[in-house]
Formats: sequence, structure tokens, C-alpha cells
Amino acid sequence: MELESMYQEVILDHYRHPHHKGLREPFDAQVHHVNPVCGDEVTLRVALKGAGGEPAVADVSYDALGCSISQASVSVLTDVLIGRPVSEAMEIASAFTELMHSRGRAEPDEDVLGDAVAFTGVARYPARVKCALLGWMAWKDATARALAGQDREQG
Amino acid sequence: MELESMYQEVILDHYRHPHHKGLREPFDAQVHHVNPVCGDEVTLRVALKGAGGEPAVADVSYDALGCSISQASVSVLTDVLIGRPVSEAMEIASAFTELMHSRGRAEPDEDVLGDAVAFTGVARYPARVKCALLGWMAWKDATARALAGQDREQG
Amino acid sequence: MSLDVAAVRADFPVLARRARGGHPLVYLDSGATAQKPLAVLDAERDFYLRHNAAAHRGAHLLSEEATDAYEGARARVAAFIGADPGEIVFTRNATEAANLIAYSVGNAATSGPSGGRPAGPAAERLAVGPGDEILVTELEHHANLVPWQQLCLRAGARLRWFPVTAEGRVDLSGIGALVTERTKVVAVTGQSNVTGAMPPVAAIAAAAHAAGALAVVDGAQLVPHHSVSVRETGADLLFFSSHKMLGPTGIGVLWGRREVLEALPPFITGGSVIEVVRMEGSTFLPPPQRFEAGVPAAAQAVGLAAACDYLDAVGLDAIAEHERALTERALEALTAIPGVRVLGPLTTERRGGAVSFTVDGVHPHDVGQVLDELGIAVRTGHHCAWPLHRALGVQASTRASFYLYNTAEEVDALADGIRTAQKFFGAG
Amino acid sequence: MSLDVAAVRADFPVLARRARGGHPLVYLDSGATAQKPLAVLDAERDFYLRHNAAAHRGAHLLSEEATDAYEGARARVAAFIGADPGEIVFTRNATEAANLIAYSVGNAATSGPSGGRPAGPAAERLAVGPGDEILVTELEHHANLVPWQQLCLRAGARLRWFPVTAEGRVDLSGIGALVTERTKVVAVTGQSNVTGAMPPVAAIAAAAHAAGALAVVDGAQLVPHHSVSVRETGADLLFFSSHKMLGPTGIGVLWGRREVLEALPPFITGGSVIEVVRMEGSTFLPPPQRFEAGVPAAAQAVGLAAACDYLDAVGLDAIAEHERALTERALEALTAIPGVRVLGPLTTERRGGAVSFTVDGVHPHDVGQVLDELGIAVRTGHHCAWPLHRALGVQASTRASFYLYNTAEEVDALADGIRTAQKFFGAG
Ligand SMILES: Cc1ncc(COP(=O)(O)O)c(C=O)c1O
Ligand SMILES: Cc1ncc(COP(=O)(O)O)c(C=O)c1O
Repeated sequence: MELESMYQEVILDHYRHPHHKGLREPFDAQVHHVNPVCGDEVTLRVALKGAGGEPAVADVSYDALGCSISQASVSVLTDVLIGRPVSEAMEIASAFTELMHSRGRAEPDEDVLGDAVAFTGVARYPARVKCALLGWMAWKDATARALAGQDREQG
Repeated sequence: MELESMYQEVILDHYRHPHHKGLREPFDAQVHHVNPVCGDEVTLRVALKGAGGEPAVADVSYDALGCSISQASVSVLTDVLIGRPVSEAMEIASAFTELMHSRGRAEPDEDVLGDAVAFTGVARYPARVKCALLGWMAWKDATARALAGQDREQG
Repeated sequence: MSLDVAAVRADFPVLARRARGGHPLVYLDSGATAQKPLAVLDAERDFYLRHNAAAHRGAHLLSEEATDAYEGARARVAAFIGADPGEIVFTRNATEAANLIAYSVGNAATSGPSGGRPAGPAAERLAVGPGDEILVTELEHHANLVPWQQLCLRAGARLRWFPVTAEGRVDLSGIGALVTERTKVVAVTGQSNVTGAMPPVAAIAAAAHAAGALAVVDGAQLVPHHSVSVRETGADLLFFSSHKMLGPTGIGVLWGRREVLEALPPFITGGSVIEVVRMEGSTFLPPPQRFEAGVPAAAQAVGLAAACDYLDAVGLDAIAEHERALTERALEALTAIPGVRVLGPLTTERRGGAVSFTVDGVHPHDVGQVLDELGIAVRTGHHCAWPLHRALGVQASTRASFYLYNTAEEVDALADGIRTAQKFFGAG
Repeated sequence: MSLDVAAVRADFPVLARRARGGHPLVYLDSGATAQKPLAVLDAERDFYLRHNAAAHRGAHLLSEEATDAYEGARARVAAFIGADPGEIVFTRNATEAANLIAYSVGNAATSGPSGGRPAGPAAERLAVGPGDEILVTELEHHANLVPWQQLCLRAGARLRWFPVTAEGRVDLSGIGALVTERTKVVAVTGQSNVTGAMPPVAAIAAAAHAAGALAVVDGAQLVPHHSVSVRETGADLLFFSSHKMLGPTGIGVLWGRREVLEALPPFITGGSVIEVVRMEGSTFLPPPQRFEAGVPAAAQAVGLAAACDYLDAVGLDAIAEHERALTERALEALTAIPGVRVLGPLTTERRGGAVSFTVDGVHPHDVGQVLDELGIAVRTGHHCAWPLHRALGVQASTRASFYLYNTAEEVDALADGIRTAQKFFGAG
């Protein structure tokens, strides 16, 4: 079966034992994203810290309902992004998005993506790409809002 | 050419020299019918007379814009229907309608239809059936209105 | 009456293809769209190769032939559901047909059926405006729900609905309070695409009529699978899609009782629907022309007519019985698997062949993925019936749906596949 | 660049058939609908035979393939007109696309683009209500006229129009008075289906934009015959039909600038267009999904993409030049016949290949009948442009329209046929 190449052990581990799960204080922005096909949803919070002028990802916390791919993906995200400067995190998110749209033909860079390379096999299943990206899209959205300070107006 | 079988001499004669053309007084009902495909139109008036209880077609007058088939058909109509008891005229109109929907496969009854049998060939051309029926539909409509006395309310 | 599945399958070349991992394709997604027999593809191609022209838009030989083919298809579809040809409107799909009705009753406030200003009690009875109510059910496919929500937004009307029972059927207990003199339209599915439930449409239609409301039936899952005589449904309007009944994509059908269609103002306008056009305003033709704007989808109509021929040749009753047997087998097999919950009725009584289920501990997407890897095509998600899923307390489900070409072995493969998924994810 | 007509014709089997009286078919009615090359029919059939499934409605192999085919078709059509794939909405036909726009700007009064209540200056700029004006031309096909009339009826807005010149072109002399701050939409044809006139759409669009109005172009006769880059037209929205450009019936295209599509609320709603659905209300996806409700016409999209491939392989510029030469020949031949009046411009400058004419003393229906008897297929009537005919002082006309597969000999046959008709009816 090809299943193992899609559901890498890393993915199943994160699915069964998600990291950084739960919504935490403090946070600078919170978003709620939905996959319109299946109703999978994620509520995601971002807290930033200004380290020497360069903002960095202080915390990412979340609550999510969904399939193994969407759950594992957001869990991996927190491992990979927390602690990074925002600019670097954005680059990783872009690399991940690109990887997911590669149809499985891209050579992922493990130095950049860390555990997220495990999702390379998912990219061969276009219908699942949205699952893998759900949390990442939410993170990008929340971070953009946090940076724009929009959260303050929206409460 | 097959044209001659469609455009019978009778049809071309009526087209070039239409009978009973022009709008006349008195009349009991007037209608205006249009062929939505080509804009052909006919304004048609019916005058009835009550001959011993049985109403009859006293006059049919009209003004028409259209192709040879629609023009000739309304001209033939006046020849065939004027003077008949309404019930008989309605039967003739039904027979003509049926003939036109026969796809040219019907055996028309010349005793009933008179010159209108000349349109048998037209029935093989579905797109022209509407042309041939334009005046007849108008006549049926006008006669129904005349019978219902609707004209009085509508002026 | 019985059905020779092997003979049927031979008419559907796609069923012989291999799916993922070289597995034979097990197509259990006919509820989304059906496969097409060669006869349908041949009919469509033959039309293009020999008679293609704009139907109703010319007086030359080809356009006569195209018009005959198109109108012949209308008559064929009418016969298929026991209607008159003049009561059949070709639409883009079932969804467009639902929107046609919703927009038309909204338009009735400003437009008469033939154009101009609305007038008379018929127009008033139809027109939907502020204070009026539209009644649907919580089981509806989005196609028979969202257009009504949007109508209510535009018209200032109110949407109400019958709730769903735990068994996935329409709960009619509140019908007395729900159908009132404010109700303008009662729109209900003939067969749920999720639970398979077949609501008593005739009774619902009767209640609608008693209140002076229009009865609309979503026949998208009904017409492909049962012998339907539209008059027996009691409906005023009923719609369905070609692509779910072996026909081409790109065409759907709206049936309406003649008097109802005659009273409805146009929806989509342009060429072919008009009587007279002036810059200042236009008047409209009687139905069905009034509702078919633009060059029609003649080739698709011809393909749909061929699908009707095919279905009638196999026999709708034989098909329904075949599906019933498959559904029964599936219900038995699935309920026997620990951790599997079927979302609809557990018997085949007043129930069609959509079998949706959840698997404890395995998300529907993951169930579907394992099945796909085994060559088994099912649908995962909310199947365009999100409120129904919410009402049943689940976020999403996996759905197997059956048609005339499916076999008992395929049902067994489904059950085996579910067990494989459970094992893979360490559940069950 | 030149075009090998014989090679092209070999790809269209229908052109080899015999018409009435055993005459070879001379198909001069491509303005109504075009014939289809085998490549288009093969592409559609291949889709059904190998990849048929509901696009965007499943996670299994077939539905992935169907989605890829459908989205690939969208990208192909986008490339054909120099647009981004996200700006392409598949509709039922050009007519439905025009209605989509007309209904959507009407809906903008009560609905925001993603659902909910409308808000913000973008919504206000779009929404059409009482006191607003829609501007069209007297040349329009009913598809780009009647939907606007109906919008005005619903919204209490006012329809205004550019008149037509004696030559059959748009008379722009009054543009200063016609385009005002009340103008919400300016909708104009890219090429008249009757006179062939090609209005200066970029200039009209610029005037519309200066007044803050939307510029809509009916590309139904433009896109099939010229290399079109939508951005150069200046339009905000432009639509056309597949069946007039060698593609299948049952599908059309609406192109819109991204910001414009994003600001427009949904028209037809149901499955596939939604983000979240609750019984209480729904929210909608971004374009193009927002505008494509229901299972899409995937097979037809694939066929249309194949038609784009075919047209690009022959070359749009070569096709335009070929048609220009045929049109020139036709204009010369027809104007040389006493009693024949051509209804459009008499040169090929800013003029496409629709040649409509009247024959003194012979009604268009009778001209068409004689031509049909000679195997020549033309269109007779008002060609869904009744106001234009009225403005030109004629009740109806006969129209010959050309495409890549027509020949100079066919043009000559047309002229001979007209003379035969004159002789038969003793005219001219
Ligand atoms: C200029 C023009 N606009 C719009 C249309 C409508 O196209 P359709 O009938 O395919 O919707 C046509 C053709 O009928 C046309 O020629
Ligand atoms: C019950 C039901 N209604 C309506 C529809 C809509 O059909 P379509 O998408 O062909 O318009 C579907 C299928 O998608 C359905 O299952």
C-alpha cells in the first residue's frame, strides 16, 4: 500500500499526540478558518514578541477539529515556527505552501522545513492539500493581523 | 428544385395579389399577432353575423407584413372562411392546423380545405409552419373574442 | 424483474479501468455523479457529427434537424417522468432549476409572467415579499437551501424549516405550526443525498396546497433511482440533473405543472425567450420557451434522452430493487462493524441508496483516503448538506452511493476497506 | 500567416454531408453556432470514458482527475484571452453570463460579496437601485439587452442607449450626455452579430470608468473570431459562449477583473459556492467558485479547452484574415446585385464576418428557403437583435456568417443563390 508514504509515521505521531494544542493567553491575534468541503476547522492564536526590533513568533496555540492531515499539520507548524523571527517563519510557510502545490514533484529542503517535509507525500493528493494547508493559512492570516495590530480593534 | 412543391402557384398568386386585404369596418374583434422569430405580423379583424341563431363569418380583413407563406396563407384563409358558419370555419381551421403539423405526411382533404391544400408542401419545413399558421391563429383568437363579446370591453 | 449487472457494466467502459495501486475501480460515488454508458456518448457525438446547428434559431435543414432533436429530447424526458413536453424546462443543472424558481417567485413582485407589470390574484399568490415565509427541511442539499436563503434576503421574507430526526428523516410533527397562510413555498427533497431518507412528498405537498403555497420537490436523487410520475408526487415543480442519471453534465431539468409555469415570470432572459423586444421593454413567450434563454444545450439534451432510453430499457423498477438489495447489504455489513455509525435509516424502507457513516477515531477524509488507495471511490465531507450533519452531531461523514452498475462484491469491498482503515489508524 | 482551408475542413466531418436536394452543405450560420472539429468531440468523450467524476466534490482518484481536467480547462481558457485562471467563471452560455452580472449588481443592494449585508464603498459603487442608469446600445443582441431591461424593472433603474447609425455602427456622438454619474453599467457588444460592426470598446470602457461605471463587453461574436486580450479591451467583465467557437454547447465563459469579481455578490447559489452554511444563513467563497454553483459542466469545459487548442493551432490572426477576405468578397458580390441592401458597414474596417442583407421584393424567410434548397445554410429573421432591425428600418434580414472552414466558393454560391431567389420570386 501507498498509504505509508502519505501517512508518514511523523504525521500519525503528531495526529495522535498533537503538540502545543489548546488556546493560550496572551495572544496578539486569533483567527478561525474552515475547510468548506468537509467542515474541518481551526481556531488559531498567534503571540509575537519584539526581539531587538525584529518581531518573532512567541507562541502559536490552537484548537482544531479535523482529519489526521490537518491536525498533524498544525501541530508540526507549532514545532517548526515557534521561536523563529517572523520573516523566517513566513519564508518557511511559503516553502511549505509551495511544497504542497508541487504535486509531490518538489525536492523539499529539510533544513528549512524540519518535520514538515513529512507532508511531501500528501502533495500528490490535491484534495488533501487543503487539509495540510488549513493551519498554515490560519497562521499566516493571524500573523498578518497581529503585525497590523488589527487584533486590538477586533478584540 | 423542390421549391415548386413548396411554393405552389396558388401560393405565389395569393402572395402577389392578396385577397380581402386591408382593414375594414364593421368588425367584432381585432387582434395583432407576431411571429417572434422574424417579426412577421398580422392585424386581423373578424365580423360575425347571426344567421338564424348560428353565427357565421361575415368578413375577415387584415393588414400583414411578412413572407410569401404568411401573406398567402392569410389571403387563402379569407377566401376559404368568409361566409361559412363559425362552427364549420373552426373545423376547417383545425384541419389546416393539423395539416401543417403533419410534416407533409397527411393527405389533405381538398373538399374541406379548398385552396389551403396548397400549403401541404410547407408542412415539410417545420420552421415555416409558424408562417403558414400566423393568420389562422390570429383568426381563431379574434373569433373567440368576437364570440365572447370581449371586443366590446376592449374597444 | 431483475438486472444483469455484468451486461450493464459492459456498457460503461470507465468501470473497467484500474484505480490507485492497480486496484479495479469500485465506483461508489454515483450520488455525486453517475458514469455514462456508451449509448449516451454515442448519441451526443452523433448529434454533433451530423445535425449540429442552433436549435430554434434558423430555417435551414441542419437547424430543423437540431430543433427536432432538441424537442424530441424534451418529449423523451417528459415521457420519462410522466409529464407533458410543454412542462419540461431544460436548465443548466438541478441547482440552476432551484434558483430559477427562487428568483422567479421573487421577480413576480415586479414582473408579470409575460413581462410588464404583475397583475391578478395568480401573481399575488406567487410573489414572495416581506412577511412571507419559505419552508424547507434541515435535510436539504445546499442547492435546495441556499437559493431560498438568498431569496429571503432579497425579498425580506423568512426561512423556516422542518427539523431532522435522529434517524435522518424529516420531522413532520410541527407541520401544523410551520405551514401557515404566510407560507409561499414549501421546498423539500425527494430523497436525501446523505441519509437516503425519502420524505412523504405527497403529504407535504398536500399541506402546502391547503395553505395556498407552492410545493417544490428536489428530485436530484429521486428521479435517477426510482420510477417517478411527477403528478403522483403532488408537486407543483420538481427538478433534477442529467449527470446523476447517466446523462451528460451541463444540463438539468425543471418540471412544472403547466398552470404554475404559465404564472411564473422569466428568470434568465435574452434570445429565444421573447415575444417582442423594444428598447423600452420586452414581452415573453409561454413556457417552456420563456425559461430557456440563449442557444440551448441541444447535444446534452440528446444525451439525456439517450440516458432515459437506457434507464427505461434496463427498467427503473429493476434498478430500484437492485439498489435496494445493495443498500440492505451495505446497511447490514456496516452496522456489523464496531465503531461505525450509519447516519440514515437502518432499513431500506422509504430509503434510497446513499449510505453515509462515521467511523469512531478515524476522520472521514482518512477513511476515504484508505478506501481510495484500495480503488474504492466514495465521497467524504458534508456532501453539500452541512446543516444536516450539524443536526446529526457530526462534522462530516463518508458516503457510499449505489447505482445500477454496482455489485454485491463492491459492497463487501467497502466493508473490508473500512476495517482496513480502522486497522491502519489503530481504531476499532 | 495563412490558413489551409482544405485541411481545416477535413477536421469537421459534418461539412462533408449533403444538404437538401443532395447539394453539398454550405454552412454560413456560424454566427448562430459553429461546427465542431473531431478534436473537441474526442476530448469530451475521452473525459467521460476515463476521468468522469464530480469535479471539486470528492477526494478519490477519479474526482481528482476530473478536478484537474476542469481546472486545467479553466487555465486554458484564461490563456486564450490573456487572463488569469481565477478570473474565469464557467457559465451555461453567454446569455447566462450577462444575467449573472445583471442579477449580481441588483443583488449587491441586499447582499455583500461573501454573503451577509452589503457594506462599504465598493458595494455602493456596484449596487443598482432606483435612480441609477444602465447604458447599452441599440445594436445589442437580446442577450445583452433584455437582462438589463429586467434589472431596471426589478431595481427601479433606467435603461438608456446609444443609437445606431445608418451604417449599422454605434452612434457615440451623444456619449457626453449618456454617460453620467448616474450610470452604473455600460454594456456594449464587441462585435454586432448582425452588422458585424466592432464598436470601440476601449474608448467606451474608458468613458464608463471615468464616470465610475462598470464596463461590460459582450464578446460572443468577438472572442471566436479575433485574438482577444481581455485587458486591452478595457472591460471589467466580458463574456462569450463555447458553442460559437468550435466548443460544445452547454458552457459559456464570464471573465472579470479580479477586484470586480471579488466585489460582486453571488448569483446562482447552492453547492460549491459556499464557505459555511447554516440554516440561518450562508457565506460564500471567493471567485471564481462563488459563481459556479452545482456540479460543473466538466466535460464541456474540457471540450472548450480543446477548441482553444484548435483555434490557437490554426492561429487567430490567420482566422481573422481569412474571414476578412471572405467578408470582403461577400460585400463586393452582394452589393453588386441590384436590389440587395447590406445592413452593415460596406468595408471590412472594424467589421467582423456577419453579413446581413435584405433583397427587395423577397422576404428574408423566402431568401433563406431558396438558399436552403441549394444547400446553403443562413439565418433569417431578426437574429435576436430586433431593436437594431427596427432602427435600420427593416423587419428582418438574411444573414451569412463566416468562420475558418468557409471558402471563397461558398461566398460565390451565396451570391448565386440570392440571384436564384430573385428570379424565382420575379424580383430584381
Ligand atoms: C452578440 C451575441 N451576444 C450574445 C449571444 C448569446 O449567446 P448564447 O445564445 O450562446 O447565450 C449571441 C448569440 O446568440 C450573440 O451573437
Ligand atoms: C439532493 C440533491 N439536490 C441537488 C443537487 C444539485 O445537483 P447539481 O449539482 O447537479 O445541480 C444534488 C447533487 O449535487 C443533490 O444530491
